[in-house]
Amino acid sequence: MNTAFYIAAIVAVISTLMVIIEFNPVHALLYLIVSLLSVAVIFFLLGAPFAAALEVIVYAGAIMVLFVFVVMMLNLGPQSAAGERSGWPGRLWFGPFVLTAALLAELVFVLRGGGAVGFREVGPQEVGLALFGPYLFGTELASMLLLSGLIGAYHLGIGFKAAGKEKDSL
Amino acid sequence: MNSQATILDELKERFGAAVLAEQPARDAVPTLWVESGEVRSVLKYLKSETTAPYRMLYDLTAIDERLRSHRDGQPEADFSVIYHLLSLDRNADIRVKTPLKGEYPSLWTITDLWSSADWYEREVWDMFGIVFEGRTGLRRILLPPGWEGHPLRKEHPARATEMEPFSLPPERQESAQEALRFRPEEWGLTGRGEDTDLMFLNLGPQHPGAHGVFRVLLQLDGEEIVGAVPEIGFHHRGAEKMAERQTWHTFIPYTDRIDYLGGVMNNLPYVLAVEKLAGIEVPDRVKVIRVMMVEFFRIASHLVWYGTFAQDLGMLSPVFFTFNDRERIFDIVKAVMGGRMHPMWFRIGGVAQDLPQGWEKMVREFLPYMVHRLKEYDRTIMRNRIFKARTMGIGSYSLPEAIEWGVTGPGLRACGLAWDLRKKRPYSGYDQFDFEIPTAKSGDCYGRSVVRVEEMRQSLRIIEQCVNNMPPGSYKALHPLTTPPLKEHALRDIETLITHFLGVSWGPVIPPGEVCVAIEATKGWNSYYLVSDGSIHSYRTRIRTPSFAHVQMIPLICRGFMVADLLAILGSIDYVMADVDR
Amino acid sequence: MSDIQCRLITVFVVLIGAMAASAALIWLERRLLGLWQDRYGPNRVGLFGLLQVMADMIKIFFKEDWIPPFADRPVFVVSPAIVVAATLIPFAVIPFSPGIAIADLNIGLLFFLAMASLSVYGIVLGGWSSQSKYSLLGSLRATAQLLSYEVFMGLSLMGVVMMAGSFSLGAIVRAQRGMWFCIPQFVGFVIFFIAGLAETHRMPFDLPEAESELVDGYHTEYSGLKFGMFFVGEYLGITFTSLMTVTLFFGGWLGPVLPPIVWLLGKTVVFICLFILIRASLPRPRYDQLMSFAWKVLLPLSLLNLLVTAGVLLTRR
Amino acid sequence: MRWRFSRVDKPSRRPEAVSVDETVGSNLLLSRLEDMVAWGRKNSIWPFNFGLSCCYVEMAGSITSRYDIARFGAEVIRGTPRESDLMVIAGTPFIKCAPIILRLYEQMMEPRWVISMGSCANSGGMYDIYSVVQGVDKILPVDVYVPGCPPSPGAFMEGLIMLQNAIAVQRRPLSWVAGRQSIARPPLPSMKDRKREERSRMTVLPNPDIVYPGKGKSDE
Repeated sequence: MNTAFYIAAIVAVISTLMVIIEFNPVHALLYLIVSLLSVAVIFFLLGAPFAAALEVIVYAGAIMVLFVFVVMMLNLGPQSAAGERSGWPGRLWFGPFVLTAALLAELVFVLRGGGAVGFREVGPQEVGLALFGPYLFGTELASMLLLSGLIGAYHLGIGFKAAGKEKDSL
Repeated sequence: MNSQATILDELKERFGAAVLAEQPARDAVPTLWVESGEVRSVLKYLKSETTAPYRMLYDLTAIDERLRSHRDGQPEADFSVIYHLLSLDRNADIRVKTPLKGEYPSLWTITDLWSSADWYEREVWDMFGIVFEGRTGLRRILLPPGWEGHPLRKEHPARATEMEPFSLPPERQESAQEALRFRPEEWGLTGRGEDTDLMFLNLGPQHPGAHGVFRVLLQLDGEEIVGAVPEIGFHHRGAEKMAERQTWHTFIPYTDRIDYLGGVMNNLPYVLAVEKLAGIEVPDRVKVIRVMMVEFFRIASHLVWYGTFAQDLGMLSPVFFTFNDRERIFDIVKAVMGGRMHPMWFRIGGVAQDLPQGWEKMVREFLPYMVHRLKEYDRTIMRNRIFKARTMGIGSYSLPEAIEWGVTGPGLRACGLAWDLRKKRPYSGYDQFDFEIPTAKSGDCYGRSVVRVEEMRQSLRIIEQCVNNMPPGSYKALHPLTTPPLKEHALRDIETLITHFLGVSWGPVIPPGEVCVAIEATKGWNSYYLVSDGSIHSYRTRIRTPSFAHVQMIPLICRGFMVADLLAILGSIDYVMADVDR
Repeated sequence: MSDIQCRLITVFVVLIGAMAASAALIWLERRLLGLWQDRYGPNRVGLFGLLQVMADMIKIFFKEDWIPPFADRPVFVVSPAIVVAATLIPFAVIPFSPGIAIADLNIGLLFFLAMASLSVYGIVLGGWSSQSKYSLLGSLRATAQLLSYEVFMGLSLMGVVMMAGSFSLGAIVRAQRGMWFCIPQFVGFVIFFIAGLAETHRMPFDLPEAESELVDGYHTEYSGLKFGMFFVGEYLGITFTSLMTVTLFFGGWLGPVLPPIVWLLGKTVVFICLFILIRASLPRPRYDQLMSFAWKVLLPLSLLNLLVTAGVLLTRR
Repeated sequence: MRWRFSRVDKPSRRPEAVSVDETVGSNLLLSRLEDMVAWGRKNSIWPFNFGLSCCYVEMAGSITSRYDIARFGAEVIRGTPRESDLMVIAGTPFIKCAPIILRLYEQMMEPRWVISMGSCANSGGMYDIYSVVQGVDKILPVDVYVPGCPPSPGAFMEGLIMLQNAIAVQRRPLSWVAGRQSIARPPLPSMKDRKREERSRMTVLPNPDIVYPGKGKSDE
């Protein structure tokens, strides 16, 4: 199981790296998807199959498809890749580099300590119980947020449609 | 007749000296020569000022008059441009001609009067080199860009074998492909909308849904159509030029191939026109045989439309069923006429041969079968909810729009006007038949479908009456110009033998004159405008086809719909590219 | 060791079986379409035309395989593989009969949904990388269609999950011993089947490749074996969706007398035929009609189904 | 954008014929494989959904129930040239359309075949007119010519079967490394010669004035 974990981890790290350095936006997105999938595998190995499945369904399967969709719509061709390639302001690298280095250090520390990484399988039922038990307040807050998002999206859609209608009538 | 006399008087009174002459035509359509400077105002008067105005620009064409003999009292001209207007209120036509002088004469445009004049003017320029001033986009329509010469001018070669042999070396292929590239700015289109980027989509010339070689360039916002530019001419077979070199008789096979789904339906207006020129009156039996075969082809053509339209909307199976039924019609067609799609069976003054023994049984077996099948199609296609959702309210136009754009046939009747040439101007004995004119109110894809489906039923009714009341008699008229003449007379005396020999080998000599005969063809009104100067060829043949006008209307009716709707609209128009480009 | 061998054999059998089934399905479809369209369909090559698919496969395999110079090469190549992989992998969680499954995961259903949501990439990327407008339009349609119908596919299954109390497909089948879920979960079944049609983008929901509109949609630029993979992927999808329908709503392998595997496959064939019949008979809705049907009809319906199911289950308890 | 849709070996549009006997039996295993590939190609000719005019309607007729070319495995009509094997020039090749026809032919992938259906495509037929190419073989190689104006669906089917038989004996290179690199095509027979005897025996022709019972059902 350890080998599987490390393979997944290496894939995740490399693909994430590729997300950052790939010029073509669609290729970068593809690497991001691979990275998400390998993280899902890690979840699975760590005994959270539910989280793994949700990761694939929600992130890789839905959100990233939308990302690809948008990039496709924007029609970012070779020009944008060339644009990426031409301008490489070195300063921009510094901040993210420091932050990720700190994260890496933390990760190494946690792994060395072998701390809180549990190997007990957490099933859907337990997730459900946790969500609607001790974390009920948080869940409800999140759902309120989603509801407001839904209403907002609905509102935007209506506005767009009405504007379209007006244009037709003119 | 009375109203025709009054409109001529009215025009003469109003425009005085601008009216140059009045020309008697064989088809009794009032024909007026008007000075080229005044044509516009005359047309404007006819369109909007007179009582019961002539709202439809039925046809616009030209004649190269330079080699014509027998011009009998017509004003001097090198070219003449002919405007054929139609008033549905009066049920009357008027033909306005204008004489033009010079090698490449010019004339003021009428696109501001009729939007539908656009393509007709382009065609006249393409074919004759007559320039229309005061308009934009006067470019080749039927011939490829870069073509040299104007084919319908008398000096242009007719045969491909008279021209340089065609070859397609890579550099010519490259330049031809480059010429096909769509440049939106030439058409006044841009790639930017109000707040969106627009996309151009090239649909055709080869596209599974385009029903032939036809190209529509779409300006899309997402999948919504913002603008469309149809491009035709990929199917131009020069039928009108062909008529000038074939004899009157040997042109009949070419008419079959105009609306290639219509078969002998295309022969009918041509032979009717020639018969009118020649003064032939055909026996009743000929009329009824013609009506019967023509109605069979109307059903066959509508069946092809039915199946392919359903297929355009994603239904896989109906096309197999309707083609099956079409094969059954072809069984009858084969038994009677010997051919399938292009029987070329009508003759000047009759038909090629009498009906075979046993034809009645075949027809009588077919009729109830087809009625049953049509009911089945109603259930599977017309009443299908998805089918309705895809066609109702899609691609609709109003009655005034239809008249403005020269829409005829089922497309016109789908707007609620029961205007059918078979009823309004009966030809070939249609007044003797009992049938109804189906109409629809909506003017959308569904309305056009309803009309066509109901027309098939009416056609079956007509065929039934033909079987029940087939008159006895000869299948050819007893007239010296009937081609080929009846054989038994040829063997009787030397005079008839010589006439027969000349009629068969040389072709009949049709007396000079002009005539235009329109019929209610499968897709709309198909008319042949023939100019004879008393020889074995026609001097000028103008084929007015319904699809040309219908296809021109596409940009108007597809705006605001989606790409999928465009295919429904194209299917519901039921055009045939050969009928557009001729 | 023997356990692993056993597993490997199962994997092999399922893999070959799925491929063979989809090949047979191509033949079945053409013959059935022929039957419904008053004609024969392929009947010359081999007995009853059974070798027709072989001929097609050989032809496709040896057809020139070409990548257009304007295409995005790596993505263009990988897309057909994604399609086939994403439709083949979920076969792993299907219980073919008691004890026979490659992996009876306790989140089997979620795994299926995850794989279904990944299969959209093959189509989307294939269309995008072709750099053709028709392909692009096809993949735009595919994205919206598959994404929307995934939502209902998931929601329509939640009733089943509630009734079975498990995401494991084996457990779901076993929970149907008393009554097949197609009766209490009839609404769920209908929604799932419609969503399944849309997910496999079969006629009448074949908008991503609607021939009369978009030529061949997302695979317009593909030829040879790569096109063959799309082609096979579609039939794999049908096989899988039918298998899934049977497993979730029609008691999977359950049935008297005959061995369980026969029951499963027999029921599956019925649904495959239903797929083909629907293809032969219905017209294609327009893109926006399809979407509004999804969000305005199927979404409320599946939520209502969920609510009612939950209510009934709670009162029973 | 100056790319073109053609292979590097474009001159091989019509490569020189190599005798079939010469190549058959050169290597048993290879020839067995070649047999199998030829068999597959023969039985899986997917036509391109391409039509120019009248003939296309008859070609479509050959797909429908009474004729049904699906029986020979030729039913999968593809809308894109890339996935199809056979281009039927069904109709009149126009000068305005010729570059498009050639482009579509170039977009088809090897192995590809062309049937010229109808008189117009064969030779210009009755349209010796300024806008028509006098025979589509002026611009691309044709494998089978089907005469008629338009040919009946039955005639088209006969042409298709002739093409199938020709494909069954054609030998093409399996890959760019293995085996020989040229295409061996047998010469196609002239049906005029082959059917002459049968036709000249036909002395009693059916009377056109009588409808024969059962005639017209499938009398192609």
